[in-house]
Amino acid sequence: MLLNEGQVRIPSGCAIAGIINRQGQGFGGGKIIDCIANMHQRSNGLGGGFAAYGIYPGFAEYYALHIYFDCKESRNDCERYLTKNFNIRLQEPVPVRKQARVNNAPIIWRYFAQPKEECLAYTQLDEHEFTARAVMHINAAIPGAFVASSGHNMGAFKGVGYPEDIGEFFRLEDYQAYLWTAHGRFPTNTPGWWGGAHPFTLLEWSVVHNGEISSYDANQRFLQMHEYRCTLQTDTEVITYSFDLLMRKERFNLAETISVIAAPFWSDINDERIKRLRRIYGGLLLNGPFSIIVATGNGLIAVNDRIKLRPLVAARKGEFLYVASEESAIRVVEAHPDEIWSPGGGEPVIGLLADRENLLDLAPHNDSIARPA
Amino acid sequence: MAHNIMMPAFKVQRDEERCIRCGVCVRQCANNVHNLDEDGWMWVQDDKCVACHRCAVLCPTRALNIIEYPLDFRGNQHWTPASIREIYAQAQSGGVLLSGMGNPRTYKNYFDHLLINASQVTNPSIDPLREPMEMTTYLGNKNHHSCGEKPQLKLDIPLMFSAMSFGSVSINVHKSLAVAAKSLGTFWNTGEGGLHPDLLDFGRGAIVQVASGRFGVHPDYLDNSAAVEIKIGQGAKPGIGGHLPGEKVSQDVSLARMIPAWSDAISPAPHHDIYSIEDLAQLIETLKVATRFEKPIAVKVAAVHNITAIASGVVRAGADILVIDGFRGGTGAAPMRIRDNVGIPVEMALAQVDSRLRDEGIRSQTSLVISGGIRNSADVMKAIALGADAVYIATAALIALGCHMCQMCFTGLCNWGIATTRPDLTKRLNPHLGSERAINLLAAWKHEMMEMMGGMGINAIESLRGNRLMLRGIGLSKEELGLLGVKGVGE
Amino acid sequence: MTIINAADYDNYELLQMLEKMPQPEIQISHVNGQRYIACGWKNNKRLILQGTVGNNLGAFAEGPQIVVFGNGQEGVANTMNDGQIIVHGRVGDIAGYGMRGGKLFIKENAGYRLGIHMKAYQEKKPVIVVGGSAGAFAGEYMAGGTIIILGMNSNQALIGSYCGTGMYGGAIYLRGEYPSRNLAPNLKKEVLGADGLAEIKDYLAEYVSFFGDTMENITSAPFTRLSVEKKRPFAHLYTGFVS
Amino acid sequence: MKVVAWTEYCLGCGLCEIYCAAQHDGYNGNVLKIFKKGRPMHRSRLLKAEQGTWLNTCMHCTHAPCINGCISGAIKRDPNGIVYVDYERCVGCYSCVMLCPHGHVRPWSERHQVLKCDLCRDTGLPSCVANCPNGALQLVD
Repeated sequence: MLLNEGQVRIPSGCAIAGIINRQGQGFGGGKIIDCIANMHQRSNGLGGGFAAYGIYPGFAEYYALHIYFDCKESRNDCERYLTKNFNIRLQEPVPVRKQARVNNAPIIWRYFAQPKEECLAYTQLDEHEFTARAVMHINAAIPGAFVASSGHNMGAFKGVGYPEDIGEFFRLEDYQAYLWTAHGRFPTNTPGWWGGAHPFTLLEWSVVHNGEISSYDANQRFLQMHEYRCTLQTDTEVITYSFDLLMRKERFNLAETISVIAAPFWSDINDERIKRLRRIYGGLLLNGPFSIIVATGNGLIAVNDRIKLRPLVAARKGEFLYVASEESAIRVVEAHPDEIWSPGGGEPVIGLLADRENLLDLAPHNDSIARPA
Repeated sequence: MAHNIMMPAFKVQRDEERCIRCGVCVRQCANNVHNLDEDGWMWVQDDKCVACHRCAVLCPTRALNIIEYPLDFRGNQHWTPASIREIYAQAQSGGVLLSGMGNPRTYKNYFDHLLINASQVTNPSIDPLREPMEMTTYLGNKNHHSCGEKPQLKLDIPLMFSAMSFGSVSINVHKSLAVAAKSLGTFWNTGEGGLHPDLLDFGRGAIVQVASGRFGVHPDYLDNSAAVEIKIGQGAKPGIGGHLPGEKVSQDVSLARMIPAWSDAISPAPHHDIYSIEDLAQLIETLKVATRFEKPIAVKVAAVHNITAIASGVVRAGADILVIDGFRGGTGAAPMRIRDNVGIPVEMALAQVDSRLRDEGIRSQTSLVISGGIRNSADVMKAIALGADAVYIATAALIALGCHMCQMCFTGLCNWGIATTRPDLTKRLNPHLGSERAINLLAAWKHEMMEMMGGMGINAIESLRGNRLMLRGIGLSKEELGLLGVKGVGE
Repeated sequence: MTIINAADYDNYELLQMLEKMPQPEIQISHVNGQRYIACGWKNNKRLILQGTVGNNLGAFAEGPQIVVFGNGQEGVANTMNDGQIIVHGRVGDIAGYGMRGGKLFIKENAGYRLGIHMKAYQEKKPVIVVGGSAGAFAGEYMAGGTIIILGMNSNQALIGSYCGTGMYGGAIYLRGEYPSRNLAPNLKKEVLGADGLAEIKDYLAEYVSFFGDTMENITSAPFTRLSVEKKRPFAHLYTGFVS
Repeated sequence: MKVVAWTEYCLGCGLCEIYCAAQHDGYNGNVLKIFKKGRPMHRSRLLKAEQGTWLNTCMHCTHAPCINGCISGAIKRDPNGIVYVDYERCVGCYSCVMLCPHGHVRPWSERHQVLKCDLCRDTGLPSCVANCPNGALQLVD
C-alpha cells in the first residue's frame, strides 16, 4: 500500500527556476515553462509546478486559495468549513486544458476569501495566523482536500507530470505575473499525489527546492516547539516554516535568516550577533544538499546549502533577475544577459521588487500588504 | 609511548611431543608469530597471532593449536572483554578502529528464521537428477515496453561473484573468480580497482565498477565489460569511502588502478558528481551514452533505513540492475564502528524493496540483485523467493579459496594469499586450484537449489522469484513477518 | 567542416548523429544545455561548440579536442582520460573530477570542487588552467596533475576555501597569495619567482595561444604553489586491532 | 613420468621435502614417526634462489646418465619409466652422483648408498605432489 506525502517522507531531487521583473511588470507563464522545460532531464515526470505572483490584481486584498479535492464530497466538506470562517468573494474552478501526458487530475478550485471579522475577534489571531491555521486544518483534517496555495495575489499550480506539461495543463500563458518560480521533480517514489508536487506554499511563501535535507527531523522537531506541524513530511515544508518563523514571526532580516538556515562554519563567523543566532537557532540549520528559491510578493531569494552541493546559476538582464539549476535554462529565455554568475554556498541571490529594496526582507507583514496593482 | 597494556587475543599452543622443528610454520606466518632459532629453539609471539590458522593447517604433524587467550577480564555483561580491549587499542594509538570482513555481531539473522516449502500430494515434486530444471535467469530492464531493446545479462546460475577490488584482494583471487565465472556461465565483478591487464580476456565476463575514486576507469575498461556497476555504497561501510593504503598499491595494483605505485588510493565518500538523485540519473545516462547503450548499468547501494525510497529513485533514475548490499557484506577494511552499527539486514531490505517496486509498478524496469553475508544455497533460495533476481557472493567465495575469516584483511599480510598484494603471499593462492574450488562450491549450491526447487514442484528459477508463499517465518514477531511479507509457520 | 544547428535536434538525436559522423571536425551551433556531448569518445575528433554546453561534456573521453565558445555547466571533463577541452567562458561545479589525462582550459571562472580527485598516471598528467577564479574545495583529494588558477578574468576571490583538502599528490599554482591560515595541514606553500614557473610555462603559453592574453601580463604577478608536504595525510588515521 | 615444479606457485613451505622423507624407508608417510624415531632423508630438494623456490627433483631422463654410469647396475628403470635405486645392488660408488648433470642424485653417507626420487613408485601419487598445499607440483608423463 503506497502512502501519500504526509504519511511518509519522500526524498526527491529536482530542477528549479525563478524569474522576477523587479519593476513588478507582469509577463506570461510561457517564459518560465521554457525555462524549466530546458531542464527536462532533471525531473522524472512525477511532479512539476509553478508559483506565480501578481496574477490576481483584482482580488489583491483576498487570500487566493487554490484547493485540490479528491472528490465532490471533500469539496463540500471543505466549502462548509470555508464559509463558516471566511467571507468568500468568488469561487470557481481553476481553468485547465486537457493534456495527454497529465492524468488523474483532482478537482481544482480557487477561492478568494477573507477571514470573517467575528472569527478573528473570537480567536484573537491576526488574519495571517488565522488563515495559516485554517490551511493547516484543511490539509490535516478534511480528507481529500489539499490547499495548494493561500497567499494574496498569488497562486501555485502543480501536479504530477513533467513541469512543462503541468504548465500547459494550467494554461499558464494566460496569467500575467511579475514573479514566477518553477519546479521539476525527481521524487524517489510517489504514489502520484498532486498535493505532493512542489512548490510548497504557506500564505504568500512559496518554496521550490532541489536536494534532500539530511537534518529534516532535527529541523521539524525544532519547529514543533514553535507550533508548526510538519504534516507533509517534506523538506520543502520545513524550509517554508523556517522562513516563516524567522522572518514573519521573529522578524529577522534576510541576512540574519540566511545566516541561520545556511549558517557559516563556526570558524568563519566573526560577528557576535550571528554567533548568537546560530547558538539559538542551530536547530534550523538546513544540513545536506539543497538549492532553494523562496518567494513572496516582495520578491525572491535563491540560496544554496553552505558547502554548495547543488548547482545554481543566476543572471541579470535589465529589470529581470533569473535563477535556475542550469545556465542553459536561463539562456533559453535570455540569450544575452547583462551578467551571469554562480553564487557560492550560502551566498544568497536576492531579487526584490524595486520599491521593496530597502526592506531587505521577504516577509509579508501585516503592515506591509501593499502590492503592485 | 609507554608499555602496551594489551594482552594477546590468541594463544598459540605447540605440542612439543609432535613438533618436529620442520619450520613450515615459521616460513608460512607473515605475522612472524613463529620463530626457530639456530639452536633448534622454537618460540612464538602470541600477540602477533591473528588466528588465521595457516600454520595449523599446514603443520604436517598437527602440532599446533590456536585458542582464544585464556586470560580473561572479570565478568561483566556491559564492559565486555571486547569493549575493554577496544579502548586499550584506541588509547594506545589514537586511531579509528579498523576491521575486515562483514558485521560479526549477534543481530538477528532473518535467513535463519525462514523455512522453505516442499510439495506433498497436491502437486508433485520433481526429481532434478532425471528431469529438466532451468536455472537460467536474465538481468536487466524487462519492462514490456522496451523488452528486446535493452541489454541483458544471461546467467546460467542465479549467482555472481560480488565486487572485490584488485588491491584489496590479490590478482589470484580475480583470476580464480574470473575463470570460475566463465566456466559457470555467470559474471564476476572487478570492484572499484580497475581491471588488471592480465585479465583483459576476462573483461567481457566482468561487471566493471565505477566508484567514487574512478580508479582504472577509462573508455576501454567500460567497453571491455559485460555491464557497468556504479558503486554508491557497500553494506560493510555505508556512507563512507574507501582507503587502500599505499603499502598495498604494488606495481601491479598501480597498473590496474592507474595511479602511481605505493601511493594511497582514496575513494571519496560520495561520487562528487552525484549529490542528488537526478545526478545519479545523469551518471547512469553518461555511462549509457559512453557505452553506446550496449551495456546494462547496475547501481549498488548499501541497505540502509530509507532503502525503499532510495531503491525507487535508483530504478527511476534508469538503473537496469539494482544491487542491495546488506550490513553483513564483507570488506577489506572498514571502521569497526561503522561496520558494526550502520545499515540493516539485506533480508528486510530486499523484502521491502521488492514490494515497494511492485507497488509502484516499476519492478520490471530493473533486476534486483542482493548481497551481504550469503552463506549457502538455502540463503540463496530464500533471497530469490523474497524477490531477488540473483545473488552476489563474495565472502563465501573467499572462504572457498581458503579464507579463514580472521578479519585482518587490511594489514595486507593475508597468509592465504587472498587479501594481499605481496607477491610472496599472493602466490599462495594458485588460481588453478582457486577456480576449481569456486566452481565446485557453486556447482554444489546449484545442485542443492535444484533439489530444493524440485521439492517445491518448480522447475524454473523464474517461478521461485518473488514466490513468498514458498517461505514461512519461524520465531518472528507479527511485525517482522509483515515486513518480510511472509506468513508464519503453520499458517 | 560540418556545421550542425543543435536547436534542430533533441539531445539524444544530436548525440547519435555525432556518434555516426565520420568527419574529423564538426561545429555545432546553438548548443544550449545538451548533455553528454563526446562522452566516452575514443578518437581525436575536433568539436567546436557554440552556446552553453550541458552537463558532463567529454566525460570518460579519451582523445577528442573540444572548443566551447560559450560556457560549460557541471561536470566538464569528468573522469576524462585524455583529450583537450577549451572553454571560452566559465564552467560550473566539479570540472575535471577524477581526471586522469588531457587538458582543460577555462577562460573565466570555475565553480566549486574543481579538479577534485585528479590523478596522474605514467605519461598521463592532467592539467587544468583557469583564467578566472575557482570556488571552494578545489583540488580536494587531488592525487596528481596540475591545477593553475590565474584569477584574471574575474571579480571574485582567486580561490574559495578548503583548497587542496586531503590532497596527496600533484600541485596547485595560484597567481596570487594564499593565506597561511587556510592552508590544509598536509600542504606546503611556496611563493614562486619567475624561474619557479618553468614547470607550467608551456601550459601558460597554451593558455595565451587560446585566449589571447600575454605571457608578460600573466607572469607579472607572483605565483604561489601548493603541494604536498605529507605524502600520506591519512597514514595514522586508523589502528589495526586484533579483537 | 616426472614431477614438475611450478615456480610461480611454489611457496617454499618445504612440505614436499618433509613428506618425501616420510614416504620412504618404511615410514609410510608418517611424518611424526620418521622425525621422532628415524632419520629423515628426502630424495628431492627444495631450492631457494632469488627468483623463488622450487622442488629440484629427478626428471627420469630417457637417456639417463646415472643408469649408464652405474657400475653395479643398481640404478634401474621400471616399466613405467621411473628411474630408481635398487639398494640390494648399490655399492655407494657415487658415480651416479657425479654423472647427474642436475644434482638429482645425492649421497646417503651413513648407509654408503645414494638417494634419488623414485616417484613413490610403491605407493601411488608421489608424496610431494599429494601434499603440496598449493598445487605447485604436478606429475606429468
